[in-house]
Amino acid sequence: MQVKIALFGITKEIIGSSKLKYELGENADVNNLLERLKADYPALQNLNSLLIAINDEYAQAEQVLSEQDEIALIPPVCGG
Amino acid sequence: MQVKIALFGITKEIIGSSKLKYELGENADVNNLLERLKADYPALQNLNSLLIAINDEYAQAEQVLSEQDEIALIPPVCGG
Amino acid sequence: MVTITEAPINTQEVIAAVQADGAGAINVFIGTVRNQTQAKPVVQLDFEAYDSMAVKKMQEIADQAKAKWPIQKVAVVHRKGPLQIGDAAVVIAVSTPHRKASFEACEFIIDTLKQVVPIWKKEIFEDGAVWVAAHP
Amino acid sequence: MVTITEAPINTQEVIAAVQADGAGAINVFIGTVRNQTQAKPVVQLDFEAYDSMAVKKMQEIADQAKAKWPIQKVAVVHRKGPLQIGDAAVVIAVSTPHRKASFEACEFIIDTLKQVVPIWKKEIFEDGAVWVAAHP
Repeated sequence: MQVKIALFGITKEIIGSSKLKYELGENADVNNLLERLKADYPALQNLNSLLIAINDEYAQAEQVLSEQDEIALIPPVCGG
Repeated sequence: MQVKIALFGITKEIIGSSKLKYELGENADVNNLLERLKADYPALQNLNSLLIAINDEYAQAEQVLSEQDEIALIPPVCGG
Repeated sequence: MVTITEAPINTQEVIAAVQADGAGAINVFIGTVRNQTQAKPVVQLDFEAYDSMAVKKMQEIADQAKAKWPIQKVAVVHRKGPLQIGDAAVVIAVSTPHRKASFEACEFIIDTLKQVVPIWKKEIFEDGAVWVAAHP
Repeated sequence: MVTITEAPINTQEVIAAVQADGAGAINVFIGTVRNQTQAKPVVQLDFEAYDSMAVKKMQEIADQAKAKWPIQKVAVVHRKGPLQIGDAAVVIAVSTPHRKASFEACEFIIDTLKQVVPIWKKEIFEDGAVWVAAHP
């Protein structure tokens, strides 16, 4: 399946785009996606934290992805 | 000596005026004044607290009064 | 800015008074007139102040706060006279480099103000009036 | 009122949004852009937000605060885009019957916002820029 990932802040700079399309195996979960991303973009490994949001909610490592999900990569937040 | 006492809030209502002139013996202190006031206006005895300010500062019980002092009677405060 | 006023307090002006380039945080406390006290409807509030001493005490409290926290600027404005429901009776603003100190200092100032500043509040009900905190 | 905006935040409007006849206290927190960070001069700040999720998380935090304290009304407004020294990045206002809860709830909201709301801050110096908190 193909997922679209929204990128923000430093992850946008590391990956060089505000959106990313990614081919994943069926039943790929959040962990699989994070591993792939860290392998393809090693600079992501240096971040304080890296989370995945699915449909505006922080996702657990085992949550399975689907093509319809709105997926976002969340580097360390710092509002306020 | 004669002292002038400024009155506020409930003490102004109890005494029925915003200013009071009082004859005191020489070397009268804060305690003497409070005792006299509570004797002359017994309703003052029912207050949660009753303090004397001299020249814009809370006074100690033994502080001696003088005619030049700006004296005020301070019932329980409740700003804010 | 430490004052007593009979005019409505301009909150924006009080906040502007504590703006500072070195401040990352501003905490503002606004004490407003509630429509009830202990479940009894309040019609109006009357504040009376011993102006000269009140301003002196408010300034002392501001100085105490400055000694305890790294405050950039502080402003304390108290209103007196008749106030209606919703009116601001007091506005306190504190600016600090980081946020925690702004909360602590602002709360210290309002807590201490209520204990020592010679200002009195009369609550006016439909059927009478009472000087707040006067009696046990 | 829980929003993200690119326009300057109107603090007076945010405060007006939490006015309530049953409120005796309003606490307001304003996060402003400091002229330095760890002693290094800051020229400008850029805030980026994942808008839909950020608003959802801000609303969740406001709801959590309402469950913990007797809040009358709450408002949370965060700005994004380029900000200059002194600009307000976030304004939070909470109204409660009594003052202690207003301080506690407002501090809870800003503390939690900084931990979970997907907003990012880039500090721009004379000689470079850094995404705050990104690296150990």
